[in-house]
Amino acid sequence: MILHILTKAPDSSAATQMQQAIGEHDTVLLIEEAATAALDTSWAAWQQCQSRIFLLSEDLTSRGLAGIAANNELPTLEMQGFVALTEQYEKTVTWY
Amino acid sequence: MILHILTKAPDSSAATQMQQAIGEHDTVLLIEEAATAALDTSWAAWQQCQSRIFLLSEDLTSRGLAGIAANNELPTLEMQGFVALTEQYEKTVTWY
Amino acid sequence: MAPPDALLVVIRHAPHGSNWLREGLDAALVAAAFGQPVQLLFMGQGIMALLKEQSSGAPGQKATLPTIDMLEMYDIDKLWVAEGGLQSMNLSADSLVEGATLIADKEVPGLLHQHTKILNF
Amino acid sequence: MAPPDALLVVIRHAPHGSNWLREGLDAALVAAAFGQPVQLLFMGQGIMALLKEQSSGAPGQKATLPTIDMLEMYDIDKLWVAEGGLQSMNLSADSLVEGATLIADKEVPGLLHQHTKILNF
Amino acid sequence: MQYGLLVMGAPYSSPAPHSALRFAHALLSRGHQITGVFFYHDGVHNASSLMAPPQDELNLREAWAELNQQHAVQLDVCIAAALRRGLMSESEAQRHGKQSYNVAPPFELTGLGQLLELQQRADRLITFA
Amino acid sequence: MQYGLLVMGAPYSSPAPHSALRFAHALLSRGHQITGVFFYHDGVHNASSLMAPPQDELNLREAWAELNQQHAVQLDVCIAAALRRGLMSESEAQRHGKQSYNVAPPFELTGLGQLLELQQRADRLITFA
Repeated sequence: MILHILTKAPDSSAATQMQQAIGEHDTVLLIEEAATAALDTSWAAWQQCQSRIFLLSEDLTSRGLAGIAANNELPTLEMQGFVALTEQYEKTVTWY
Repeated sequence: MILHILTKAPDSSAATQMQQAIGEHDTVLLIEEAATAALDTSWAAWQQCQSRIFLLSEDLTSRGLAGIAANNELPTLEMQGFVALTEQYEKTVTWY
Repeated sequence: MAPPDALLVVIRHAPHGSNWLREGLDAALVAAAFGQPVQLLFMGQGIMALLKEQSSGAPGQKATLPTIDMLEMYDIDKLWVAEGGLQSMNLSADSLVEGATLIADKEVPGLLHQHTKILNF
Repeated sequence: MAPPDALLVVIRHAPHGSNWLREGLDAALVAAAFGQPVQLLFMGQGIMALLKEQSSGAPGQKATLPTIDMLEMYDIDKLWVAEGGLQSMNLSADSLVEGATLIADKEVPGLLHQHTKILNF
Repeated sequence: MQYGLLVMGAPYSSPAPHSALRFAHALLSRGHQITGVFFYHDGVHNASSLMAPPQDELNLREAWAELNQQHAVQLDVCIAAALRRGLMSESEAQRHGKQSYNVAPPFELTGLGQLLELQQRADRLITFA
Repeated sequence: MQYGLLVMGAPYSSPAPHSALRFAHALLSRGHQITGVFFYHDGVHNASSLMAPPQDELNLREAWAELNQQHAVQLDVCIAAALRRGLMSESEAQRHGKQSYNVAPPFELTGLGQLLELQQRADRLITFA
């Protein structure tokens, strides 16, 4: 099982490549520019990963997207939760 | 009239933004990563700009795309032709 | 219409992702300080520079809003936002700071043509 | 199947655009020199690293092909290419160097899971 | 657990080093150890001792050096990536006939092998890029 | 015609400086003048005198310096972008209490105003980024 970290927007080629690489039991964390995924609830990865995809809170807040993520009822994690995910997953791949 | 220079791939946000900004009599030059447009004859900008869009030869050659551009009958320019375009167009905007 | 010799600074990059936004705004402020008429056009992710709710980022990453607020002091009062970009990001106009003016996508080429000088960030 | 403790180096950037490709290949070569089993996966624009017809770029930009040719000498003989990426770039398999092996898109997650270590460039 | 961090973005141009630093502090606060940080690609710029950001911005080099001082975290910089981008230590400067240098301890120039060793030794390797 | 060039990519990380240099030589061969080159954003790394690429790669700094020597092209580097990224001249190094420096003539640190003046003075401003 792999933890995928995406740092680029959902319409980037990094995102497309990640989506190809996500396995059935993998988890996804959206950080930095990937926080803009909060704006797009129709993004395929939301469906593809269901309960195994999260936005990093601090990157939402700094970009003014925290309210939108909450309105869209999207799952978020604090930095401590990010660390907890890396504890669970032996392998981590960052897509940038 | 403006000369638009694109340095990123046709599926990049830079390309999308450029396509929004192209005026009726503007010209487009595709350099660096934009040389990959040679692979995609269905890219909308080829239609949008018709006879006013060019690939930079040296960037095709270095990427191994010169043969493909020729097979696809796409218009190319040498570096001297790039300079000539900037002579004709008072304004140049680079999209990256 | 833009005044003669006006500079259009195009902003396409979001806060915190890189230094493009900050360095683009710096160019706009310096041009205005030199007495040049300046307008701004926000496209794509650049529109996020105008989101009301932004704050500073990870430690040491400065917030952008104070710089946006400063624009008016430098007589930069035209902050154009490409409407299609706003829509494709699912953002509403009222999530943006005051002073942002929507422009239809088809008016974007005209805006570029009106300006004698353009810098694209 | 990948051998135990194998490293998968994923290459996603094209020649000449940045140094990602070169520095990714360097990592693969060094790992192999250290005796680690290494496989490569080419995705998206990274597939262009395998185009037969490439040459050196603007003055001082080194060609990538000599490095690709070197991989075999370091016993890196698995060069996987994601099939969908190839198709979406309208490239045919015979435009690639010898030694590239197509892999169906749906096999990509499995390839990642087989490898103990992954580096993504 | 033992963590290794791979940082491949330059300060101010990429958010990667900021994220990495914040992640590093969160790691430590959860009781983990950091085996080492490896700077590669544009990440080598984190080591520049000539970095002089405005006073209201974080000096990333100093923030990394502090992490080294307080938690003995090893800071390795890929030498090939560094030299190409204008970063060199005093001894490299001598070798290249330069009067100046901009990489000093706690940052160490080292080969790529160090990255692979870090990946072997650490329980986790997390990339910021 | 008088041309100004704006370079915003770093050597080796971006193809922009390579393209700019090749364009500059094509300009000159067609009888144009280059009023100046302005280095901004990551382009400031072009000025680094500590750059030491492998011998079979072009040293971009030297290539720009040669353009200055042979054609008197002014090479201006944005000082704010430079300091943040670890590039400083001897006098800036003194001001910041540093022993080393990595920007030297023909490269000059200057304000952003110089870019706007270049845009005003030149017939054309071409951006490489």
